[in-house]
Amino acid sequence: MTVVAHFDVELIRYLDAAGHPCAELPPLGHDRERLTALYRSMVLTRTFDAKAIAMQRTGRLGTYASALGQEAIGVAVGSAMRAEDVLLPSYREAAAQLTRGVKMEELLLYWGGDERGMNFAGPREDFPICVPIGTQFTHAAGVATAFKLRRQPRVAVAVGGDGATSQGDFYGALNLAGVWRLPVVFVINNNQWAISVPRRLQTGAETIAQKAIAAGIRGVQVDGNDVIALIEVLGEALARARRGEGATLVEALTYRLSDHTTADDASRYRDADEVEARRQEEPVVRLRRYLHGRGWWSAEDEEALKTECSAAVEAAVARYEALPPPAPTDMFDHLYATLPAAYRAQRAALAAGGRHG
Amino acid sequence: MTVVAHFDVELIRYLDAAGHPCAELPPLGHDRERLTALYRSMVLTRTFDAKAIAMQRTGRLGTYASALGQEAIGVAVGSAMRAEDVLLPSYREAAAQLTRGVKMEELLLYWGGDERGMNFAGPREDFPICVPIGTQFTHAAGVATAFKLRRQPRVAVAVGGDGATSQGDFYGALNLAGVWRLPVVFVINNNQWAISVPRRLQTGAETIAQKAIAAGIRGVQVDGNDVIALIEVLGEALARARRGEGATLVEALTYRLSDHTTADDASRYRDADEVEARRQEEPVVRLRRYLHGRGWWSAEDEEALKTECSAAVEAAVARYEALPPPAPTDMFDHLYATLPAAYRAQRAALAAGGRHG
Amino acid sequence: MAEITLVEAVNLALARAMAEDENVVVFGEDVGVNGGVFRATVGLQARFGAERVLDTPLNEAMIAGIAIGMAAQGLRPVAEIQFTGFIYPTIDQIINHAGRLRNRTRGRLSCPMVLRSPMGGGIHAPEHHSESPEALFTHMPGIRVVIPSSPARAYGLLLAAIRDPDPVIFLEPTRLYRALKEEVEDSGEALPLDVCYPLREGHDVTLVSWGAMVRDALAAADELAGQGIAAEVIDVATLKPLDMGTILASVEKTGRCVIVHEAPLTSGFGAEIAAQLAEQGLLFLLAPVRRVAGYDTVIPLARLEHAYLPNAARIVAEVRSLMEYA
Amino acid sequence: MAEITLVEAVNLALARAMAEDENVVVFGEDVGVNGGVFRATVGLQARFGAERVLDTPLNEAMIAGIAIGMAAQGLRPVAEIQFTGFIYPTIDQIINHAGRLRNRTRGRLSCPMVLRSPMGGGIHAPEHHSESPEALFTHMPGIRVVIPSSPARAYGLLLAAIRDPDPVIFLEPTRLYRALKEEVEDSGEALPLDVCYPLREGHDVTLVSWGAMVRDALAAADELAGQGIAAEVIDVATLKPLDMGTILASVEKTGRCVIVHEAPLTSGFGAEIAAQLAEQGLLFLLAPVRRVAGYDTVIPLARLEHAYLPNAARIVAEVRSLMEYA
Ligand SMILES: Cc1ncc(C[n+]2csc(CCOP(=O)(O)OP(=O)(O)O)c2C)c(N)n1
Ligand SMILES: Cc1ncc(C[n+]2csc(CCOP(=O)(O)OP(=O)(O)O)c2C)c(N)n1
Ligand SMILES: [Mg+2]
Ligand SMILES: [Mg+2]
Repeated sequence: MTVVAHFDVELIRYLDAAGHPCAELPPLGHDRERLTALYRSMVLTRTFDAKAIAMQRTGRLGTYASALGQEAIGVAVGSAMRAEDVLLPSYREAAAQLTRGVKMEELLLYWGGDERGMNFAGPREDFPICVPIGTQFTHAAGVATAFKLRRQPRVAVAVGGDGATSQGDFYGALNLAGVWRLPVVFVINNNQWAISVPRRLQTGAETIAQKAIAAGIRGVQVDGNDVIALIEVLGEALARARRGEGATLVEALTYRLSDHTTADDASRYRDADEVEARRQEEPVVRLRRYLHGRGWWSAEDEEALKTECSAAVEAAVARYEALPPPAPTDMFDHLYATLPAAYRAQRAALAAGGRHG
Repeated sequence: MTVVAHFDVELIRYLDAAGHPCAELPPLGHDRERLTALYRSMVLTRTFDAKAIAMQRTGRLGTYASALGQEAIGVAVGSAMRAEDVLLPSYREAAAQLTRGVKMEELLLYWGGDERGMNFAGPREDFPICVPIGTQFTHAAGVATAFKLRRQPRVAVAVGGDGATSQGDFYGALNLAGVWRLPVVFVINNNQWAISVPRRLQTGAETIAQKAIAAGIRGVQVDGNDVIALIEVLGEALARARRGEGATLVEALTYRLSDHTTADDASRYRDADEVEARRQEEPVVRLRRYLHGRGWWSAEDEEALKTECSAAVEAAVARYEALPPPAPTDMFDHLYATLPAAYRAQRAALAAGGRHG
Repeated sequence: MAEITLVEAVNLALARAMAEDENVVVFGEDVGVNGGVFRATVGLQARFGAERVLDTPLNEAMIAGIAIGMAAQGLRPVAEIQFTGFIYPTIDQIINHAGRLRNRTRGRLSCPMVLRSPMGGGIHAPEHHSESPEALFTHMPGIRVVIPSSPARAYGLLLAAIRDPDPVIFLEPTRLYRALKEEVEDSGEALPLDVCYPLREGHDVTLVSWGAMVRDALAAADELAGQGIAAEVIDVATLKPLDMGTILASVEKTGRCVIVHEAPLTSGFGAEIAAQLAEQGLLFLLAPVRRVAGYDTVIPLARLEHAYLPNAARIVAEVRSLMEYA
Repeated sequence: MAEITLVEAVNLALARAMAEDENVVVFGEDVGVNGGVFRATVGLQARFGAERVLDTPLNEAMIAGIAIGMAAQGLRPVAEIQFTGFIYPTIDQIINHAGRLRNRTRGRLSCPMVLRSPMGGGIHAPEHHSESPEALFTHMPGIRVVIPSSPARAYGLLLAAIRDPDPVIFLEPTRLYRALKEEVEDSGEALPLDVCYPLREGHDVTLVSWGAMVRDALAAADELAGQGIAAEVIDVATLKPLDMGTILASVEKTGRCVIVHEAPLTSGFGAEIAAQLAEQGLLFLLAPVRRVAGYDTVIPLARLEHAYLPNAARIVAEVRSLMEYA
């Protein structure tokens, strides 16, 4: 009996739940400007999120998937990436999209049931929100293949949930990334739930990070409520990918404090106690405590930021609601580069109000 | 930085390529009767295999996938399983099927292009040969789920190739087996090639056994040309599964000495030198050397066995060729339990020689 | 006898089947404690236990694959795919295995499984949640395709599907889940799986439909009646195998046929029905066969889906144009 | 100008496209050193390098998925699925992503990919190697479906598919790979992607077909000519979008139509053509529209596949029965 291979899985964390350093901080931990900027992004996301839910409740938006408690992940992803990288997000990564430069009104448009929302002004090469779970990982591998063939120092970053790691596409993408040494980072927002299915019913693996081992790529676990740890881990993963050193799977440990979406009622399947306990670990308060402890953030700063974020969100809502409705014929006008003759009569019938050609 | 999980992958081997013990032998290593029986099965498979190829060359059989050099795996699988277990084989596991009791003429029938071949007289609950690569692993997980729900002490055993481990279905099945603790054993015949794609282009993982880690199940590497090691490893995996201790992934290291199938010409993509080198490690000669070294096997035994195997194979071929041809209407008669009315006219037209109803 | 909705009828049939036959096992994503995102499996886990009502990991291809393994062992797996937009990864397992396990073993093994999935648009759902892929399945040999359009048919057809010895794709129109109530007796009586269900008699035109569109066809028939046009309405319900006899008999009487479905026009299942009419109905057709269908594009998100979905007005307009042939 | 086979024409078009446009990248299982199991990609890796001709791991869903990512970045991926029996796992990616990436981003991203795959029966291949799933793809919005039936059309249509800005499913009839040779000039000229190809003129009946069956249709036409029946033969070639105009014009002339395909009858693509005839051809059809198709069962293994596959005799018999209508 010979041991032919050996693996460790590491967890990275700098701030504990109370916002106290629990390991020697990297330079970012001492960078007031960057940390307050990250904090601002997290609060903006949370404000946007709350507004979106409120709008759904009053019929001004469709089903919406909240990122409550998971804002650090998206903000870190968006901040660690370069503009020329490509993001392939799931439906729960408003934080990442907003940080990358997608406008709030564009996201509202999408969740309001309008395809134009995914035609965002920037970042133009980012993928639209991915709903069929797990497929985005293969697209990311494809995008990364293009980068590699063209020798571009760019990285594809796909984000998905703990549930998404059960899909064959997740594994297929990781495996290809390993064998082709692709410049891609797979980020798992492990919020412990896939709708009503808890993490322990999703996989028998102790960690999701260890799934990297199956593909021969790096896998690392990070406290997903610790934005410092996230930026460090993602920064390293991106740098490695950019240097041609291959892919990384990043498991970010967090918790879904909200219902799955506005269409869900999580009280049916999980304990309020569990949620309360996990609320103590959430990322926004954690970072605020740290900033406060460093003397970098005051109650007035907080008040001002809240006002600012609300104003920004309200302005975006106004722009969203002012947009003229889509034309029915839009459903034909971007189907092909040029609508084939075979479908023109249908388009005409639609334009005329209904009859097929 | 904390290490949160740790894994080793082990390789099991008892006999080296020359047939010399390289570790302390288990009781099986001293069991003349069982070892000679295993040897006989391996030689029978090889004889069958050579005949099948010859028949294909002369148009008496369709495309055939040879197991040359990999006979130990199938024979070990077939021998380690109990009659009441269920085998889910790929197309390269004639050894396992024959050892389980499928008749040679039934396999010939299948490869001769006749569905009746998979209606073998026994083992009745085994799955037919699986061609769509990787799907058999999910079926095995389903069979194992049935065993578990019914509290039956039975095990499902799926066999696939190194290429099959790249499929999403492979991973999906392993992951479910982990989380549901299913009585299933996944056996990978790692013969280093998937048609023309070498193992190193199939995955970046150092071993295939380590893919088990992604699913939280046991993974072990075994010398697939060492039938003693195989029986030990498979026996333990089966016993654990039967005791409710969950699934195992067994990576059996071997080498495809033949072309991929009779439709392939491996000289296009791999070196004759590589093949020659690996031929020195093949399982039949290895076991014969060991048996010979123990004084359990003579040149006369060998001669007698060869004659016996040839006779058995020729008799099977005769039975195969004597079988009346299938009726065209067979293609309708097992499609549904009862052919729905909607298709009866088609069946009638077919019976009458062609026109649709 | 209670008035229940279609989704309640599904739940009732599942409970009935599970109580009757311990081989019936229900599984899928969120079907357990949560009772399914549409509540179709609510209460089943509490009643029948977590061994018979199982939450699976998130992997549709795997769900279909294990159903096949379970069915081959004689269980009666009833798997749920959360939305038909996510049913596509199961197609490989359905076409390559479920539909041919019996045939390729010449009857040695079989595959009595049911794959249930909510289908169709009209509920302002997110992207990929409004698909109507039934036509794809009707092309696959060895399976059945069933779509109920009322609580009673949901109950009776689902029981039949579960008891059927072969694989059944059972698609449930989400738009009808709670749109209407009907008295459904929990009698344990299955409906036949290979007949169409005529819902309304008429002699001027035959409206053939299934799923959520049946309601629009009935509404159109009402409106047409007001205009002196008597429309016969047929709910196909069991698309594969197709009971063409009932449709032909009706069109022989009316001489006109409009087929209504939500899926895109091209190669929708309406094409098969129209093709059979072109083959067998030519002598009695008074007018062209028309299909009122979804357009040949992706079903739009919420704000435009109403413009995509066929409706009573489009059906009425089509029928009126057909009445000009005589 | 050399006489080449269909598979050689595929190879020629691939080489041409790769030489012309460095964005063209070929990948799949065994397409590299081995040159593909049918030799369609032979020599490409040696000529264009292992970065542009890539052997992938064995995972069809992944192959389709990465093609989408590559295409979104402006590459022109040409992915091979080794046999259409293994194309089913790609359906999710094709229908949920490839066919709608442009639409769902309102033109911001697009998906100029080609998915090539050998299709059809008749070569005594192993199980799952003889499938004809084209109809499934014709139901999916936003894509094109192309099936060549001669070396020249394989060359011209494949070039067109690779240059097309949208996703194309390109299915190559294995039975024709080496069955006939034709002069094909490596001119770099693409054929149009949205027209049918009339191959033979006639005024008594229109035979509409695609893929390997075109040869049988032509053989049937020969035989019918001997019996004084002039059959027009149309190779549909580009199934989606369909050039119905050419078919209608022909049937308007002949009054009779037989559609021939290898895939199972029910919901095969013949249904769509027949349905359009039932809608638009009623006034000039002299006889029922007939489909000569594969039976509604699994295509059998080698020993019975000849009994399953349509052939010239079946076509001739069908036409003769139609000639009784006038
Ligand atoms: C392929 C597919 N199957 C099912 C669904 C329905 N669905 C939407 S979200 C979800 C759970 C996802 O869980 P996870 O991956 O952990 O992400 P989270 O929502 O927790 O962020 C499911 C099953 C889907 N969108 N796609
Ligand atoms: C899903 C699927 N894709 C492709 C093929 C075609 N094919 C047949 S065997 C093979 C290689 C398989 O390699 P491996 O899994 O290592 O098994 P081996 O043949 O070496 O035993 C391929 C690609 C197939 N049968 N199924
Ligand atoms: Mg989650
Ligand atoms: Mg192999």
